[in-house]
Amino acid sequence: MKRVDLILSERELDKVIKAIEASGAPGYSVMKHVTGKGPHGVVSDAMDFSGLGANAHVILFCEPEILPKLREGIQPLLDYYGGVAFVAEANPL
Amino acid sequence: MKRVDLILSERELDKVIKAIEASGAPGYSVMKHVTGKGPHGVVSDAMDFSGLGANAHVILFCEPEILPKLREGIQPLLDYYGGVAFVAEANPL
Amino acid sequence: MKRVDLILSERELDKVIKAIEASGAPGYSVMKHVTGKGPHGVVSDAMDFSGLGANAHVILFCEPEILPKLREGIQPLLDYYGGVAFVAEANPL
Amino acid sequence: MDTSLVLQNLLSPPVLFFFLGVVAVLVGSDLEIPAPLPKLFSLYLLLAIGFRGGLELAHSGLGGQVLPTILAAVLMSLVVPIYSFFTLKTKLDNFNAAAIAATYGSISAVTFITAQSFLESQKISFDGFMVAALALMESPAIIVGLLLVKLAAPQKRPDAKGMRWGAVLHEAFLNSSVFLLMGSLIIGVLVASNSPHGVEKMLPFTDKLFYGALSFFLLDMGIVAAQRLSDLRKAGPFLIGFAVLMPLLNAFLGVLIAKGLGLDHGNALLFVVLCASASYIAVPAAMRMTVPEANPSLYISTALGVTFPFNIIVGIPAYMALVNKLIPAAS
Amino acid sequence: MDTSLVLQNLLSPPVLFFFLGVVAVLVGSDLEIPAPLPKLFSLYLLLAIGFRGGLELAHSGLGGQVLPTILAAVLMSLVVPIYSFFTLKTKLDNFNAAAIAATYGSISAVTFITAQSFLESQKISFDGFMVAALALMESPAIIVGLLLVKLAAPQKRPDAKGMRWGAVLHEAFLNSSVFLLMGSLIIGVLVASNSPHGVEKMLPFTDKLFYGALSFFLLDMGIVAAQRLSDLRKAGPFLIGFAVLMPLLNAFLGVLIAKGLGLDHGNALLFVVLCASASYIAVPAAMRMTVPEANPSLYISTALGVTFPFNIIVGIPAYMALVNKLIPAAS
Amino acid sequence: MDTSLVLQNLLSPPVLFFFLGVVAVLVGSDLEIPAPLPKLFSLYLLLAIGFRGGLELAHSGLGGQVLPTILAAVLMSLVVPIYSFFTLKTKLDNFNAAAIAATYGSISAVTFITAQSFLESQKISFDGFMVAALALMESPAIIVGLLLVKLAAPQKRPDAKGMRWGAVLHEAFLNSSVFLLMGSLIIGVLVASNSPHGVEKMLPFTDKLFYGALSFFLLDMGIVAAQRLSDLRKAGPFLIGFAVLMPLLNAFLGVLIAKGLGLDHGNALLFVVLCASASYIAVPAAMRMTVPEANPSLYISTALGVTFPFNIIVGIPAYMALVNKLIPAAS
Ligand SMILES: Nc1ncnc2c1ncn2[C@@H]1O[C@H](COP(=O)(O)O)[C@@H](O)[C@H]1O
Ligand SMILES: Nc1ncnc2c1ncn2[C@@H]1O[C@H](COP(=O)(O)O)[C@@H](O)[C@H]1O
Ligand SMILES: Nc1ncnc2c1ncn2[C@@H]1O[C@H](COP(=O)(O)O)[C@@H](O)[C@H]1O
Ligand code: NA
Ligand code: NA
Ligand code: NA
Repeated sequence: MKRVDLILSERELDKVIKAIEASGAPGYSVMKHVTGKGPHGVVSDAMDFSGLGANAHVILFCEPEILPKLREGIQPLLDYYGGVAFVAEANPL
Repeated sequence: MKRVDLILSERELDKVIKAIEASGAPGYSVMKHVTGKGPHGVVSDAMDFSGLGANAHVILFCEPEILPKLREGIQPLLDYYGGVAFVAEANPL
Repeated sequence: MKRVDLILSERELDKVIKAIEASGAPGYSVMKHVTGKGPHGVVSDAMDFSGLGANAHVILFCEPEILPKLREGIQPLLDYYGGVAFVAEANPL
Repeated sequence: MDTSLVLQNLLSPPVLFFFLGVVAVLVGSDLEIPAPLPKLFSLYLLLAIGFRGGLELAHSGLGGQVLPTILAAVLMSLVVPIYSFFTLKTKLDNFNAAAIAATYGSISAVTFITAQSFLESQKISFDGFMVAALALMESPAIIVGLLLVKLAAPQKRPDAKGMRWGAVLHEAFLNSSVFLLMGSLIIGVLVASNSPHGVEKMLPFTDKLFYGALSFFLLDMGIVAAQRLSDLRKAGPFLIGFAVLMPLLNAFLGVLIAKGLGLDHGNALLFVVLCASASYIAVPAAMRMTVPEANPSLYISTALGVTFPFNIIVGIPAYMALVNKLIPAAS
Repeated sequence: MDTSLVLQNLLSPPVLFFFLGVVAVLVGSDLEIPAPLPKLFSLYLLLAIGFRGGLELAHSGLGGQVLPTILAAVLMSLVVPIYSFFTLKTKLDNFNAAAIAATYGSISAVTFITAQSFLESQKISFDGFMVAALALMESPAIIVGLLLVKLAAPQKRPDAKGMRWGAVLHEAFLNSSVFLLMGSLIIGVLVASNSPHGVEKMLPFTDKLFYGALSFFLLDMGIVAAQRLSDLRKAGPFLIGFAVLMPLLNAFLGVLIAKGLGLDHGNALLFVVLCASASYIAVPAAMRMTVPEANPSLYISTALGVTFPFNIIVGIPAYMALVNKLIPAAS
Repeated sequence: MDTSLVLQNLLSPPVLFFFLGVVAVLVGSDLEIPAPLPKLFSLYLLLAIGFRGGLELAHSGLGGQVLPTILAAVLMSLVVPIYSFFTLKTKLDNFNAAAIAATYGSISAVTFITAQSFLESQKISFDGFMVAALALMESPAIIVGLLLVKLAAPQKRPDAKGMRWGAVLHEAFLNSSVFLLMGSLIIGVLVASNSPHGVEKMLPFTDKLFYGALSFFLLDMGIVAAQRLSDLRKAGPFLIGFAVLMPLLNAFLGVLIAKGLGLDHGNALLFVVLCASASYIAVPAAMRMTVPEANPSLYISTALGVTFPFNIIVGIPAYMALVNKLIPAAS
């Protein structure tokens, strides 16, 4: 099976989750309050009080067949808004 | 070496950690407040105030020999209570 | 491409991030409030009120060429202060 | 039903902030009170209500109506889950039926507090020992719920021998909200007579802030309750009906018992609210630990998404009207 | 400029705690107020200021200067972003220009509150309806900002048809801080006349704690503002100049309008502060959602890193001096 | 020892809530106050105690006993770590010995506050300048601890040249709790004379809430201290003995010094508590940063798991009795 890691702004989280659900993935997990740095600069959580939010880390395990659908839904979001998406191998314990 | 990712309800975290320690794994790391979706439905942290808890993400790096013992301790918990467990390759930096 | 996972005390986070930036990695992500257990014992967040801090989990995706530089900056920190660093394969979605 | 009572209740700050939270979700505002801030208010409210109840209990003692009332309350928390369970079993499996039944046997501290504020605004007095009844109704309901699971459902859990009694009693008496409420009550009792200086210095924290903190917490409750509304569709008309009718039935029984006990109007309303309310803090947390087979979205949605708003908004004034009607005013 | 006013402002607890936060960053202390604690204070301040404003609005009604003042405030929140935008466009792209412009059309509730505290310390009275003006200045500025983006920048977003009006109005009127402020204001109005008991019980929470909570929050604001200082180098002298001169211009216009409206000194100062302050809560959150192309470090650093400290430290007493000079004292 | 003093202390709300937290852990309740809520209370207590101390310091000035007392306190914070270090070295390595020694040279603000509450309940007066002594005892102890590490342990850290002085002084004077306490103290001093209005508006926050917030925080301290009990087995009888006997020795020296300084009963008790208490906030955080070789579970468990409960429960009344015995009452 495949493991997909997405790291992106909390701002786009709802859209990304919709794309994940549309892809037919059997599940996903989300961690918020992730800080970091990427091509768009540093993301901290110092402005959390204002609702500005930080990044989210989404993990999902799925069959390889799901990937094309997932890519199709998510790639345009990452291209436009920023964030990273990587795939790796993973097998059930 | 191997990398194991476990995602499960915070409710079973103590039991899972006991199983990890029994397996002889050299260490583990835990992130709480994970939300997500799986076969048992959506898990949010809106009821956090009541002590209901969300999911936890456990990462552990270990030698392949540990895996069978780990599987034996953890699989029954996941089968009964829900949650996912995946293994991947990983090498020391 | 490569995926690097670092888990270490929040105490050394600034130093590790400096080493990451010096390595030329294109970005990184940080999750704080990670608890766990390793050769140096159990790390909890019960003393959070005192500023004692817990662990941090750093993820970074980079080209394999970055790894030697990264290792050079980070390995001495891990050797002295504790913490783990693992590399795995990962490909853009 | 006295519409002026309803209106006065509706226009009190706590209820209006509850509405504000509901509206936030309905119109799609991103207003949220992120974890663990609601926990701060929930811990505070339990601590404060326990402490204040303890102070008053120390003054009233255990004589007069106190013990009979507490006993009657505990009895209701034992009996309500049983008839609730058999009602629910007609449509649900044993696990879900037992978990929801336990929820209705237990109480909602926030509903109780809101009823106290309502009484205060009506200048109707009530007694501190009702908090002791509140504190003592959580555990029995949890125990009956788990007993029902044990009796009705064959266990095949990885923990081998199924639920052990130790774990059940542990969840029932030591889960964090029961423990904090009881502990604060006992501290209140101890302090009342031995540390007048301590009492005086606690009051700005436990009394003055209380109403505002309740309003703030109800803002969050409004948000959380409204988020549950979508679950209700899954729950279906049977459960929604149950979540409105069961409190009404329990309230009616509650008024009769209160009358039998000779409670005056204030205490009678509180007693009724204890009977009519359902737990969405202690019991769900306990059920999630001990009956993982039950679906939390069912027992939380009924208690928090239907019964709680119903009680807060129309229940309290309606029960007051019922009390006024059935119990002659003390003179 | 009256240096004693500046000094009195500087030596008030809220401003001193703001400095303490700034100093913490400058000397490299690890003092921090971890998320989500600052959110607790921010929610509290919005709820309390809205509620108190509502109470006073209920008493003053909408007659006299109330409606004209509110209208003038809304007008300023529409006009300021427009001339700000064209000023900013000389050096910045459309996205960043529009986002910063919206920021300056809107207001900073904390600056407003600090000005209120300043007035209280000077024993100068002011009216509750100014909070209504505060609440109503956020949304128009957001709308103008998004309109400017829509007009000036070709859209090519993955959401296909670019920004839809629904989303824009949604962000403008329903973003959490606008919603909480307006909601609490309305609750204040409703409660003022219908629930005197509720008002009285809310006051220890919304009034007594207010000043201390403001000081605590300003400690965090000092930390966050000072952390922004390094971004300022990237922002460059143009933006830093803008962040000081634009508030001065807006303040000057504000005094003239206040004079035209016949406001007395207290309300005039508050009106000026509304004009001169820039939003670093509601607008940045809205811009981040709807104009992701703009760089948050630019619009946050100008509003929070320059304009906010400037207003808090020297702006408020300076505007007071200006008001004293240009508006004859009511007698 | 006067058992009525012990009992009165035991039955005060803060100490009872501390017990409640301990009991929660012992009986296995899942009661917890999740991060970062305890941090809110810890920040609040430091801010409030500093601010209040500053107000009083402004009134008392630096004349009379003030400077000698502060000097004596600083001296104790320099000397205690030295003899503690040599005691500890008999069983521990240099790193752990130095870290624990620094802990005992420094102070516990919560123990100090609890002692103040105890004095208030006994209607014994004390002076605000003792807070200045409190604030000034943290840094010297940290410096001595790091000096001891530097002298006694060869450095071979990745940071090349080992500890640099800049980093040591930084940790000693700018770590968040020292910084917040000192900063609030200075703000209190500045505000006392210049902003009477500001003082008055701060008091409901810094004074009225204080006792309740202390009780809430002690509930968490009880939980955290009790969680440390299992570490004690690893620490062994030597360290447990140290954690009880060293405070007693320091308290005894403290009474003698207080007598020499001519302090009256209230200030003498506070002075003794400063000597006898050990830091589990500032020093552990500093040691963790600068002496990562030391095992935090050792220095936290001794200070927080043994010495703190010992002081809170029996230490304070015992020291009071000692003060009463050795220092003649002012008349
Ligand atoms: N190479 C990377 N490795 C790990 N995380 C990354 C990387 N690049 C970007 N990120 C994360 O993705 C977030 C958004 O990236 P961006 O908007 O593209 O700068 C960053 O704030 C990081 O948290
Ligand atoms: N395919 C998946 N990928 C990532 N996380 C998952 C997946 N399936 C389940 N999870 C996580 O595991 C939790 C428990 O799953 P379950 O109880 O089996 O529904 C979910 O709430 C998710 O957080
Ligand atoms: N084998 C492991 N797998 C996962 N996490 C680990 C492992 N070993 C150590 N860690 C994490 O790294 C932290 C620091 O490790 P250490 O200081 O070496 O004991 C621990 O508290 C764990 O969170
Ligand atoms: Na009930
Ligand atoms: Na403005
Ligand atoms: Na000491």
